[in-house]
Formats: sequence, structure tokens, C-alpha cells
Amino acid sequence: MSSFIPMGPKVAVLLPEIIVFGGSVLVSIVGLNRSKTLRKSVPLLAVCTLLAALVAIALGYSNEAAEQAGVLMPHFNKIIKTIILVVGIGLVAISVGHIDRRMEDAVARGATTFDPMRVVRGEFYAFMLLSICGAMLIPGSPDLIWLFLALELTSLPTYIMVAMSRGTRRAQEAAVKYFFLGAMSTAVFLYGFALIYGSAGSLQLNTIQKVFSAQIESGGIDTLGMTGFILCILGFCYKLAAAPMHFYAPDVYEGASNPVTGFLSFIPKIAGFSALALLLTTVGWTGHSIISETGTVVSGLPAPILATLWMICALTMTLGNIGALLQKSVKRMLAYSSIAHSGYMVLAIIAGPGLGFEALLFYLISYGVTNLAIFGALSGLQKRGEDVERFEELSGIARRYPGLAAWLAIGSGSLMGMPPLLGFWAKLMLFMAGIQAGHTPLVIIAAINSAVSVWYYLRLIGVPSFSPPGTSSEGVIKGPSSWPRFAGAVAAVVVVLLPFFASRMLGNSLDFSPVRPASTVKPVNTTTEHVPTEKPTQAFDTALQRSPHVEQAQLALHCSPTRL
Amino acid sequence: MMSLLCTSDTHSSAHAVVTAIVNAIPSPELSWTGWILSLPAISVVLTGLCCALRVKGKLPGWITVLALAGSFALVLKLYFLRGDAGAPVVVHLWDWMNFSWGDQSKWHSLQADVSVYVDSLTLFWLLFVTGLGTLIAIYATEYMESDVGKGYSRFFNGVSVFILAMCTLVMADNLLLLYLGWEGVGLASYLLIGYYYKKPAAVAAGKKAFIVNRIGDLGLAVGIWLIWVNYGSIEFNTLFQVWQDTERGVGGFDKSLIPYCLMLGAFGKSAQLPLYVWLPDAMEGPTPVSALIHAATMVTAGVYLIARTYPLFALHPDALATVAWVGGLTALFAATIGMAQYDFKRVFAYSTISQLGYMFMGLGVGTTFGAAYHTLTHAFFKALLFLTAGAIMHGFAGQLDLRKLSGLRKVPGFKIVSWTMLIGCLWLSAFPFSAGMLSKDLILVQALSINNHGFVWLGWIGLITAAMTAYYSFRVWFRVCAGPVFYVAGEDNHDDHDAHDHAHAAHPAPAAHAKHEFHPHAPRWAMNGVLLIIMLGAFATGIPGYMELRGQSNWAQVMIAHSSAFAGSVQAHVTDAVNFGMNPHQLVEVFGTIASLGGIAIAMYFHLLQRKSADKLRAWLLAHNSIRWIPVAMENKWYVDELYHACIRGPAWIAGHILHFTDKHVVDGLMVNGVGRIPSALGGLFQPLYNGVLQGYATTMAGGSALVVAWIVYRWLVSGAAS
Amino acid sequence: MTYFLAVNASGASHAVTITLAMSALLFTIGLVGFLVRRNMILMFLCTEIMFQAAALAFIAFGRMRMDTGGQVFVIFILTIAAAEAALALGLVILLFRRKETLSSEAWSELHE
Amino acid sequence: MIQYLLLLLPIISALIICLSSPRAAKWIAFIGSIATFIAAAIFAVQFPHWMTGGFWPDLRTAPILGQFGVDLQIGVDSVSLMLVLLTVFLTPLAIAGSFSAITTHMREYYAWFMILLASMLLAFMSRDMIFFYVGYEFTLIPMFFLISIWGGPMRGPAAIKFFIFTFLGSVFTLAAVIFVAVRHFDSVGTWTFAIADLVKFSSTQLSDKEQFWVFVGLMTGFAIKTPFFPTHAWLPLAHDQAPTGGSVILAGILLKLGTYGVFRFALPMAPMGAVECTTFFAILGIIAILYMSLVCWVQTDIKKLIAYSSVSHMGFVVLGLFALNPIGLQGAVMYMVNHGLSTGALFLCIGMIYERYHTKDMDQLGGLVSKMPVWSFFMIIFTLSSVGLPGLNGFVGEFLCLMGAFVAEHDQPAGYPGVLHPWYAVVAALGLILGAMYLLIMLGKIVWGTLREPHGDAHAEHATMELPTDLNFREIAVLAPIAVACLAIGLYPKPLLDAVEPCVKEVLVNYPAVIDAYNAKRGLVNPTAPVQKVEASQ
Repeated sequence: MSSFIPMGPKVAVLLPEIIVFGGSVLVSIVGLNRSKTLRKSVPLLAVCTLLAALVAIALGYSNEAAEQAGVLMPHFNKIIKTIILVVGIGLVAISVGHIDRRMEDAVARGATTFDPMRVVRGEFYAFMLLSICGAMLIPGSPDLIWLFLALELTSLPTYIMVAMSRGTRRAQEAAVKYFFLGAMSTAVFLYGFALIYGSAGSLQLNTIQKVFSAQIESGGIDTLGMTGFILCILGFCYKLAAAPMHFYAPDVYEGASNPVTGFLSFIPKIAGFSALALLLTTVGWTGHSIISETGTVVSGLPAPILATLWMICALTMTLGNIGALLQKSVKRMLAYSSIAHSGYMVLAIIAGPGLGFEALLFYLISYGVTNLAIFGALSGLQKRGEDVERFEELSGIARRYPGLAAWLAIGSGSLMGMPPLLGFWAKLMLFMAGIQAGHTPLVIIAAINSAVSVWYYLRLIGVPSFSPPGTSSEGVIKGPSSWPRFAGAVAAVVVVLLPFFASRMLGNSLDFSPVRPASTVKPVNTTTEHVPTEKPTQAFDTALQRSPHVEQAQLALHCSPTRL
Repeated sequence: MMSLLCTSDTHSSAHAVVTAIVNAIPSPELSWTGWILSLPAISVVLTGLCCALRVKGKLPGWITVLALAGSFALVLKLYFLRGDAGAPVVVHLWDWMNFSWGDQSKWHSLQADVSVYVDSLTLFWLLFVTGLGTLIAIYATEYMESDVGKGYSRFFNGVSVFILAMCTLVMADNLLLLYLGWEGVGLASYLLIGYYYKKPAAVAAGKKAFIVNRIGDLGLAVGIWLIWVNYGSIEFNTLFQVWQDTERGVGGFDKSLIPYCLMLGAFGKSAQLPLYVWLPDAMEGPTPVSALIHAATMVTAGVYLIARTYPLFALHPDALATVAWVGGLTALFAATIGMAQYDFKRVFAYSTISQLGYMFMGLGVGTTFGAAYHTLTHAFFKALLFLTAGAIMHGFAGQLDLRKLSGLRKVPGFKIVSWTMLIGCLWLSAFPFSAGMLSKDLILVQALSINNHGFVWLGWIGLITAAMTAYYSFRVWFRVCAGPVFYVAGEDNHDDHDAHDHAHAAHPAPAAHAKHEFHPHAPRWAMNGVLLIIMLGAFATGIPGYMELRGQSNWAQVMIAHSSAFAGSVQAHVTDAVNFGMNPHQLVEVFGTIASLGGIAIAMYFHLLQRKSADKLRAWLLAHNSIRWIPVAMENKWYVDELYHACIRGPAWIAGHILHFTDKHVVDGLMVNGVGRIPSALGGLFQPLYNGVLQGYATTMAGGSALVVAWIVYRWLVSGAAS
Repeated sequence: MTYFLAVNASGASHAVTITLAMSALLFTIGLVGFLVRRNMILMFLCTEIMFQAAALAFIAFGRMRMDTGGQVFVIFILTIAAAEAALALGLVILLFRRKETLSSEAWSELHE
Repeated sequence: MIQYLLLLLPIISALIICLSSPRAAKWIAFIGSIATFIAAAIFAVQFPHWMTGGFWPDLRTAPILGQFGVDLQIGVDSVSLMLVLLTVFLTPLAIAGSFSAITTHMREYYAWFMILLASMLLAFMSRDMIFFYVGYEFTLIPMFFLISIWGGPMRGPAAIKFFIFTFLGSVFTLAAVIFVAVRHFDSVGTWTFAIADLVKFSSTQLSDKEQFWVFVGLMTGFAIKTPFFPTHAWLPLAHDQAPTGGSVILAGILLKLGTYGVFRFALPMAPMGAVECTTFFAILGIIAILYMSLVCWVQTDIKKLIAYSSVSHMGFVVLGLFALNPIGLQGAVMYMVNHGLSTGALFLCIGMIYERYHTKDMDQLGGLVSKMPVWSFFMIIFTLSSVGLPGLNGFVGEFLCLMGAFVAEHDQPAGYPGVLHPWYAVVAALGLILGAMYLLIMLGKIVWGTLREPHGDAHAEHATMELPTDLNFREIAVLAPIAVACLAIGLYPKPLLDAVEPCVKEVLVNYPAVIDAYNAKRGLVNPTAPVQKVEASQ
């Protein structure tokens, strides 16, 4: 597919982000307008922006251009962006009617007049779009600076969104926790970036990939780089809400309003996963020996990284699921469930490109859409102008709102992996990827975990459907806007029907070929299209010729006994 | 076809030894024999319909009688067509559990069709099963008349089921079909014993019969499996050919187990020693049922089974000896209990067990003819006894206690009953020249003639038992029919649907003022007629015995001799063995007569002439601590039921409770719920970490990261050390 | 550590080594400070220290690798730090208005 | 195309039910299920492989994840078809049996019922492992709703335990299936989940150890579903608490999914794994038979008793399956069908009593024959069928299962050596006695004896107005077909046995050699083993 819009490759690749960025500016301005109709159209504008970006991807994105622009994984980039945009539209939709709810009510009643200083709707959607924009920028990052900035662009707006989403003490507490711990984690991966930079001597991911390929060829990545990677992984874990950096998630998810929780459980996660996938692409999944008792060479990530991810994967799944069992708040429960799903997806990362990335993408789609169904239903309800978030508030609502209960049930079913819903197929692919990569024990842990998860997902099915309506669920009524419910309905329908089109969907993603580090391909298999193994090393050497110290460093690099 | 059926020329010789079992001829043209089964089946359906339509009237009874009579007629037709000594025929009706893998050869298929194997043994049994069945059904049409419109259809339905199952059992061409009939008669027995379902005792007795029979059935089932494993087929015709060949028939532990397994089945169905307990309780059923099922026919199924598989037993002398000894001991044991019972129906029940013991003894010591002949005579005289007992029950509102009835022969309308009962008792006590004596003697002579496995002792046990039998049978007759007229009505009529209301309306006369207001109602033509016919039958059954005694060929002997039952049976040389200077024949004649007459005389003394002395004797026995256990134990049936209860049912019941507890609290509670709690418990373990304090989270995150790093360093060190 | 020692052995890059050590020290100070202080302003400053530690490391590595990228990165780190500062101070003020305290422990309403 | 109609008809009826009025729901469901039955009957008539084995129709269509070999491939062999027929036979009866019992949320009830029907049919008809799993697993959802909404007082815990327990097991099954598919991909290079391909690959290409773990994985799910002995804890509660229709389907068909899984997947896929575990599972089967019989003995709740007896009966199926010879397997398949009929019918009978008296407690009920003779008649028939009385259907399966286990010795001359010993069958056969014991005790308590009814005349007080004292025409019409089927199968099982035989041989195709090798390893040489195999083993 070639682009027919005549533009430089970088601009063509970035067009969607530019559109979304422009949209965010527009939205923030329109939100301040005195006209109620215009103010009301803010979410619509945001949706239009995202749709425009989707169109831009469809028409303007080409893998060749992206590769020219230095994108490491062009097709992956495209799909991630598309997923973000599609789910983003839903996330915008489910947040309609929540922001400025009281003020708009007051204005409508005539109790107060419009005051631009007190409205935040424009900003809210602008931040939303900015965060989405940030997330879209991640998979296409050509270098570490870009990656860092994109990650921050994803995160910073979300901190504010949490604070402004409800204006309550709890929301502010959530925001402050989210922010401070986020800043800490940022510092951690930033330091990791520094160490990677120190080891590779470049910020360009292409170069980093070559350098590390060379290092791997010559025995292994040095301690500096490896430490950097591990710090990065730990820092990214915060974005994924993965152990051991997941502790904030329950509190923050609980404190934020329902639509924002939905947002938090998806956008930072996909951002984190694309960043992780991108960064790990520089060391690759093939040709490394992992720790194995028999001493055989098994393809996979470098041993320490693999061990880290293995641990993170197992811990995250387990801690997420067992944590969710005890919750009384739906949102806390969903926070833990979100943690658990991060764990499953780490399994896909471990499995690597090919089946693993496919599983990751499929899982992200499934998780995003399913989350939309659940949060759409939750956001579509209110109790005295407040969010519905406790289980007992949901009890028996199926009698009044069978549709919403059905979305919740479908969402829960999909999350637990009940065939034939979307989540099952995602989990199926995940397990296939995991087993094919030789990580059957992890798959078994995941399987047990998904059985444990049934317990709390069943509550989300059962409480609305079977529990008798109680005092706390009496006041629950439909929310002010029908957008969230509509979005939830669409998402639920997609959850049910998408599996039937999964073949076509995955058919597209099958031909995505991540740019593999050339030198990781074993010499025997080397073909003309790959760079010969010596070449990057030579280039690297010549690049280092300028400094006399570097020779020493290079020497030390090769002679260092502390290879991992 | 006739030529095939009437090939026998052995009428001339009484003791013709059949050396080979003739291979059965597939005879599709005889498919009408299927109607012997179909008629009762139709009766089952029709009486079932009567049941559903709540027919009021005796219609179901007559349907059954007609169907059974039809069956009997067909059996007669078959008998006359075939003669005494025709070759066996196989008539294939339809495929049942019949399948194969590989080919149809042995071990590669299981052939268990619904097909009929008719030889003389089958016919012998069929004749008295259908014949007596018809008669008893006629009797029951009157006996059960108080239940018309209530349980009448159900009763005849049960009878039809029984005859159907019994005919299937007898006519089966393979062991599995026999098993079907076997269980079928058990079912019929269950349904009919529990006929008075409002009586807890009846329900319990039905259950007990079925379950105890199931123990025997288990043996039969295992026997069938073993036979299939060892011989590759379960069709009699094939098996007989194998069993005749000693080479293929015996060898190995498995094969030697087979007769014991079959024996267990036979003992269950025929109420032999370890498994006899159900039969006395089965007397809770209506009396015609007791007569038909629990005296004349069903209980002889065990005898039939062993007779049918006799070629196999003949290969295992030890197994035969076991059969003989179990039979002999059962005969003695049941007789001791029978002497001390007051319920005269139970006395007859124990006498049945005792007589069945004789039959097994006969099988065991090698005279299948003796056993089969005793089965025949016993069927008649025991049916007679039970039917008279039934008539008395019918007349006296269920009274069965022989202490509460006396002098019935003088009560108007009970004359026929009393005198036919006398015939029955005489036959039972092997009165000289009665059919009972003739058949019993055949067995005892054989036992005394063969000095194997201590069979001589068995013969003496048989003689002692004969004396006891004479005593207890005449104890009943002298008490009930002789002596001064005296009666107390029973507690109620047959329990029927409307229970007590109805009973009180009809007979407002329980014990208290029975004498003044109670009028026994005498049996009418159907009951009396049947009693007389059966009495004549009982006389007739003596004929083959006389002919045998005189060394003449007779139909019974020829029939048995030309069946599989005779193959391998031992021909004793009667004149060889000598005791007290007499050969066994003389010995049995002399001592048998002494035993019979002596028993009757003692009974006469205690129960007719000096009735008080019986009580005195009992009181005297009870007064002496050293011997009081004897009458107490005998009256309490040697506490066998209690023993079973304590040793089997009790422990199993306790085990059930323990296991239920285990299931609830260990498997479900501890294992499942316990494991189910692990995730939540683990979750609770980690809960303090989510304490809501910012620093806490930061510290945990940092600590967690440190742990991950430590893990990597550890893995690195380990792998470093390894390499 | 061998890596650093090796560089050290040449005797030529003392400055880089010291800078890196400094950076590590700074990061540790920042982290420890973040963990032990309760005052939100101070906690925020600690995160800034960690950021700057990273920035210092970038500079040192840039110097070591003779690459300007590290220095470029520092500029962006400063920018982001400024943005975070704005955000943090805004949040802290918001919170202070609510509870009249800067202690982070006052904000632990959300917990299990 | 009728095979798709078979799947679509229930779904379409479910949709129509959702749109219809609650009053019409039951009739639509009934008509829909009858239509499905007719479709299945036509399908069965068209089915060409009754006596020859093999699948029909043999089409590969509707790829869902085509590039991973996940196709919606529908096809049956005679065993599947028998279970399909059982399903479509029982479902209309269960629906008709629910007419008066279900008075609330009727639309939902019948809609879920039809969805349940569709998913069971999918499980039995799928020739793709993943779609088998889809159907197998999805049955949980309708059943979860059926129990949770219309169940007894303990319905919540019952439904959840049922769901989690079976789900936990089946994820292992899924993992094992995926493992085989991945190994197939690794060595062949194409993805497939087609049962035939994977079975062929797995049974021949996987190593002993891999087969063992595949077998263990598969069995974890199937053992819980069946349920085998220690994993039965969900069953009594679920059966007890489910509404009548739910219990019927649960006991009649859903349990068979487990044994069907063993028959269709576990045994053919991993013969080497299976022989390793045979003794273990056979012992579990025997324990189930005896242990559950004793537990049944002390039950006072009729429905619980029947539920426990299901576990006991499934023990016979397990024993038959692990006899690993044609008799045992044929017996097991027969038992599946027969247990479905008789236990389903028993649950229907109990439901009818419950509708009238609102109790299932045997201590409160008794002597019902005098009040409800028709009901008692059916109850007796089905109980006797459960007891395994020859001439009724229960006997055929039971006897063959036991006989199969009995002849499963290493030196079996029939060409199908086994791993067990006759003692297994003899001990298990004690279950015949115990089974008769508890079932007759049950009959003795509730059918026979003097009339006992719950305090006062609860009958008049609670009973739904439309129900007469004894069964009404509808209820008789529900039970009578099952009774006829019981009798018919009992007297003429030959067609079914013939139909099962080729499938059974297909399942066992690898076994004789594998078992001979395994036994030789244990020091038990089969003298009748084919010569070349002996040479090969040397």
C-alpha cells in the first residue's frame, strides 16, 4: 500500500497524531464557548478528530514510509495506532455526560450562569486526546527521546484527568498517588534509558538494535545495558499496572470516575506494552540462550530479561486475580482484573514477535473492547449524580436495565475467557503463543489464574442478575447521557460478533513483520536481504574511532567477564 | 421335523446313561414357541392396562389365567411334538446383546440373543411352571377378590411378569438371557412380596428379597464373565460341547472358580445356607405368591441353573460336593428353625428351604434325576400346603398363628382344605409310598451309596432331617386342623388400599371379641377346585417314582436323562454299599419310614394328644440355663438375621454415614472449599500492602523491584555456577 | 563494576566515572528521600532529584560516547521536569486547600 | 446443510422467545425443540455411516481463525449422533416437564434452555477441538443462569461452585489441546485443530512423556465434568439446586460431555498416557461406584440421592472406558445414553413430586403409590432401569462395562489386551448390590409404605392449581417416551451396539500394541500378541 498523499515520510506517518493533536487544541477552545450547543458538541468533535485520524491511517500510512522514517516495527505501529483510535472513540463516548455534570445541571436549571473559569470539559477532552496522541506516538518512536516524551505525553494528561474527573477528595487523592508514583516510575525508566544509552552509545533505536546484536554475537549484553533494560521494564510496569509496580492501580481506579478508570485501564496499558515491545525488539527474541539446565540453546529473550518478565508475568497474574477476589467495589475489582490481564499480556511479550505479538494485539483489542462494554455499562448508570461503583449498588439492576446487565455479563464473560466471546479467542491465541514459545509452565499458571478469575467475574454477572434489589441499588438510575450506554452496547455486540471476523482481522495482522535485528538471525540462515553479521560491529567500531578512550572501552566490552 | 424331535429309543432302559449331549438343532419353524413367552408378555401389557384404566372386576385375573393356560397348552404341544427324549432345539427369536468385533468366532463376539433352547430339562421345568402357574392363578382369582378394583390388576400383572421371567429363565439359550429371567423373577418376587405395600414388613421383605438375591446374582454375573473369558461363548449349546471335552473344560484357577460363582447365584435364588434369609420374610406376600414363587417355581431356579450347567459341575467334583454339603446342612438347619415357629406359613417357608436343601444335596451327590424329581413333587405338595394355608388365612382374616387355630376340619367349609392339607403334610413328611418319600429316597439312596466327600454322613443328616420334617409338618396339621374347634381371627384382612377403614367395616373383629362376632368365610369353588386338582397332581407325581422304584422307564427319568443335566451325573451302584447289613435302598426305606412315622408320632403326642405337654416341655427347656438357648435360638431363627444385620448391614450403614460425612466435610469441605479458599486467603495475605499510604506503595514498589533484581541475580549466579 | 574499573585503569576518564557515581548517588538520594519523606513538596523534589540524576548520567555517557544525544536528552528532561513541576504544584495546592496539610499520609482514604 | 439447521434452530427459537410474550415462550421453546428433534431425526436417517463408522458430513467450512486451523467443522459419527439424538430427545421433554414448574422469568428460562441445547449440540457435533471446547464450555453459562435464577435455596453457591469447578478443569483441557496443536504445527508446519488430524498426530508422533501430560491435562477437565471420584463435589449441590429441567439436562447430557470427551479425545489422542493412568482411573471409578453408593444410602433428600447415584453410575462408565477393549467401550457408550434416559427421567419424576409437595425429603414423603399410582409406576420403571435390571436399558451398559473391565487382562485372547484385572470388575460389581440397596430403599420410602405427606394437607395448600393429584396428561406424555425408550433399548439394543462398534474400534486402533508394550514393561507378556509385535518389542 502506498501513500497517495504527497508528503514526507515522517509527516505521512505522523499525520494521525498531528490530527489528534490539532483536535485537542480545537476541543479545548470549543469547550470554553458560551454556547451550550457548542459546548455539548465537544465530545462529538473529539470523536470526529479520532475518526479523522483513523481515516488518515487508512489512507496515508504505508509501511515503507514508516520504515524510511525510522520506525522499527511499521506494521505493529499501524495496528497499535488503529487499536488506540478505535478504542479511544469508545473511551470518549463513555465519558460523555460526566464532566461538569453538576455545573451543566446548574446552568440548565438557571441556578448559575456559565463561567469559563469553572468549566473543564474542554480541557478534559483535550487531555484525553493528548494522552491518546501520546500513546499513538509510542510504537513509532525512532529514538529514546521520542519514546520518553511520548510516554510522558501519555501519562501527564491522565494525572490531571483523574483529578478533574470527579472533583472529589477521593479523585484528588487518586490523582496525587498516581502522579507521585508515576513520577517515581518515570525516573526509574529514565535512568534505565540513560544506562542503555551508556551501553549502546546512541539514542537511535536502530543503532541500539545493531549494537546490542553485536554484543549478543560476542557473548552477551553487558551489565550496564542489561541493568538499563531491567530498570526500563520495571518503569514500564507502572504503565502496565504490572507487578511489582501495580500497587497504585486499585486506589487510583477507585478514586477516578468510571470513564476515566476505563481510560486508565486501557491507554497507559497499550502505551506501556508498545513501549515494552519496542524496547525489547532492540535485543530481539531469537538466538539467545536462555538459562536451561540442559545447556541447550533455546530461542528467546536474553536470560535476565526473560527471568524478569517471567517473574513479572507470574506475579502480576496471580496478585491481580487473588486481589480481585476480596473486593466489594466493582472498580477496585476491575483494577485488579486489569492488573491480571497485564500479566497475561506479558506472556505474549515473552513469546515474542510472530504469534506472540499477534496474541498481544488480539488481546489488546479484546481487552479494550471488553473494557468498553463494562465501563460503558457502569458509566451509563448513576446514583444521585455519582458514579456507581459498589457491588451492592448493582444488585438486581437487571430487572430494570436488562441491557446494561447484559453488557456487564458479556464483558465479564469475555474477560474470564468464556467461549465463544472475544476474550476466549484472545486467550486461546495467547496460550498458543506461550506454548509455542516453550513457556508451558507460564501458560498453566495463566490457566489456573483464569479459572480463579471466574469467581469474581461471576459476581459481576451474578450480582446484577440474581441478587435481589437492595436499599443501595434502589437509587440507581440511568446516567444523563445515552452515549456511554450506546458505546457499551456497540462494544458488547463487537465482543460477541468480532470472533466471527477474527479470521479476517488477524489475516491482516499476520503479514506484519517486525523488523528483526539482522544479526540475530543465525549465520546459516543469513540471506542477502539481511545485513551481514560483521557489518554493524564494523560500523560501530568506526563510529567509536573518534575517541581514544573508546578503544579501551571497546576492549573492555569484549573482554568483560561479567557478561550475562 | 418330527423325526428330529422323536429320535429317542431309550425308553426301554431306565438308567440309560447319556454320554454325549446332542448338538442343538436350529429350528426356525418352531418359532411359535416364542408364544410361550409372548402370552404372559401380552398378559403383562393387558393387566398393566387394566391397572391404568382402573378396571373393576376380575377381568385381569381371567386374562392372566387364559394367558398362562395358553402357555401351558403350548408347552404341552411342544412336549407331545417332541417327546421325552428329543434332541435339543434352538429357536432364534431376535438379537439382543449380540455383537462382535473381528469375526463371529469365540472370544471375538458376544452372542446373547433372545433365543430359546429347548431340551427335556427345559420342558420338564416348563411343564410344572406353566401348569402350576395356571392353577395358582385360578386360585388367586378368588383369593384376591377382596382387592378387586384396587390391587387386583397389579397382583396379576406381577404374576404375569413372574411367569414371563420364569419361562425366559428356563428357556434361555444363553446365560445372559437366563440372567435376564433370573433378575426378572427377582423383580416379580419383589413386586409381589411388597404387594401389601402399606405393611412396612412387606416392603422391607420385598427389598430384602431383591437385595439378597442380588448378592447371588453377582455370583452369577461373575460366573458369566468367567465363562466368557474362559470358553469364549455364553451360549449353552456351544458351552455343552466344550464342557464335554475335559481337556478344554477344566484347567486353571479361573475355570475352577466358575462353578462356585454359579453356585452362589443358585444359593441366592434358591435360598440356601448363607443367603436363605429372604425366603421366610417373603411370606409377607399374598399366599398364592408364596405358593407359586416361593415354593413351587422360582426358588427352584437355582436347582435349574445347576442342572442346566451340570456338565460343567461334573468337571468339578469338589464343587459338587460343596453343593451337596450346603444343601444337606441347609436342610437340617432350616428344619431346626421350622420346628420352633408358630406362624405356620413360616413353617412351610422353612420347610421349603429344607426341601430345596435336599434338591441341592441330590445335585451334589450326582442324582440330577432325584433332584429334578424332588423339585417336581415338591412343587405340587408345597403349592398345595401353601394354598391351604392361604385358604385358612383367607378365611380367618389373616390368622397364621398355629396356637390360635384348632380343629378346622370340623369348621364348615374347611373340610377340603383340611384334608388336602393332610395330603400335603404327608407328602412333605415323606410318608411311606407318598411321592415325597419316593423323590426324597432317590436322593438319600444316592448319598448313602457314594462314599465320597462324606456323602454317607450327608445321607444320615438327610434322614434325621426327614424326622424333623415329619414332626414340624404334622405339628402344624395337628394343631390347626385336628383337635377341638377353636379359632381367633387375625388382625385384619389383607392390607389393601383403604387400609383400616375398609378392614374395620368388613371385619370389625380383631382379637378381643373375635369369638362372638367373627365368622370365617370358607373357600368357594375356585379355591377348593384348585386344591383338589393340585392334590390329584401331587398323587400323580408319585407315578414316575413308582416306576423308577420298579426299575421301569418313566417319562420323568427319560426327560432328565436326555438333557444336559444327566451328562456327567454319577450312576451309583446301589447294591455295593452296605450299612447295618442293608443296601442303601433298604436302609433308606427302613430308616425313612421310621423317621417319618416317628416324627408324626411325636407331633401327635405333643400337639394333638397332650398339647399342654408341649408347653411344659418348652417351659422345662427354658427353665434350665444351660439349655434354654436352644429353644430361644430356634424360635429366633438362630439369630441369623441379627447376625447379618450386625456384620453386614450395620457396618455398611455406618460406613455410609462416615463416607457421607467425609464427602461433605473432607472432600467437599476441606479439599474443595479449602482449595477454593486458598486464592482468597492469599489475597488477604497481600491486602496489608495496599494500605493506601503513598510511601507505603512507593516502598513496596521499590522493594518489589529489588526482589525482582535479586531474583535475576540469583538466577544468574545459579546459571553461572552451573556453567 | 569491572567495566568501570576497566575504564578507570586507563586513567583517562576519571571525570566520567565520578559523574556516573555522582548520578547513581543522586538517584539513590532521590529514591530514599521519596520513600522516607512525608511532605509532598519534598517528595516531589525528590523525584526531581531522580530526574536530574538521570540527566547527569546522560551527560556523562554522552561525554563518554562522544555523542551529543545525551545532552539533547537532558534538555528534554528539563522540559518534562518543568511540566511535571507545574502539575505537581497545582495538585499539591489543590490538596493543601482541602486539608491544610502537606503530609502525604493525610491522603490515605483509598485503601483496601 | 441440515447439520447447520440443527444448530441454528435452537438459536433462532431463543431469539424468537426473547421477542415473544412470556406466555408464549414455553410453546415456542417446545416447538423449537421438537423442530430440532425432527431435524436431528432427518439427519440421523440421512446419516450413512451407522454401521461402518466414520464421520458425516465431511466438510470443512466456516473458518473462524482459519490461519490457525480453527474451523467450524460439523460432522458426526454414530457415537456423536447417538448423543445428539439423546440431547434432542431429552430437551423437549425437559422443556415440557418445566411448563408448570417455571412461573417466573419464563422467557429467560426457555431462551437459556434453547441456547443450552445449541451449545450441547455444538459440542457433540463439532469435529474441531476448539469448537468442541466452545460448546463444552459454553454450556456452563446457560446452566449457571438456570441454576442461579430458578434453583433451590442454595442456588448461589451451587451455581458458582459448578461453574468454577468445571471451568478450572477445562482450562487444563484447553491447554492440553493447544499443546498438541502447537506440537503439530512445530513438526508439520500447519495449524490445525481438526480432531482427526490432531488425534492421528498426537497418538503417533508424541513421546510417552508428552502423551502422559496431554492425557493428564485432558482428563483434568473431563474428570471434573464427568465427574470422577474426588472431583465430584460440585455435582450433588448443583443437581440438587437446579430446577427440574436443569437437573435433567445436567445429569442427562452435560455429564456425558465429560465421558464423551474421554472417549473422543483423551483415549485416542494419548494411548501411551492412557495406559499409564488406566489403573489409577479404573480405581477411581470403582471408588466412585462403591463410595457413592454408600453415601446414597444415607441420603434423605431424593434429589441428592439421585445426584450422588449419578456419580456412582458414571463410575461404571469410567470403568468401561478404561477397560480399553471393545466391550468396555461399547458398554460405556451405551451407559452414557442409558444413564441419560433413566436419570433424566428420575429427575423429572422428582420434579413432579416437588411441584406437588414442595419437598424432596424422603422422611416427609411416603407411600405415594396409593395417591399417585401412575407416577409411582414411572418411578419404579426408571428406578429399576437405574438398578440395572435386565430387560431395561440400564443393564446393557452396566453389564458390558463390568464385563469389559473383567476381561481387560494382559493375556486376553480376544485381541484386545487390557491393563486391569478381573478383580476390578468383581469389586465394582458390588455396586450392583449396593445400587439395588439404596435405590430400593428409596422406593421403599417414597413409593411404598403408608401414605406420608408433608405436615397437613400441603398438597391442597401449595400445589399449583392446574396440577391434579396424580400426573396429568402432559406429565405422562413427558415420561412415557422415556419409558418406552428404556424398554426398547433394554430389549433390543442391537442396533445401537452395532452402530457403536466401528467407532469403538477406531478409538482403540492404537491400543493393543501400546498395551502389549506397556504390559511387557511390567513383566506381563501377552502370549496371544501378534508375532511381529513381540519381535519389535524385543
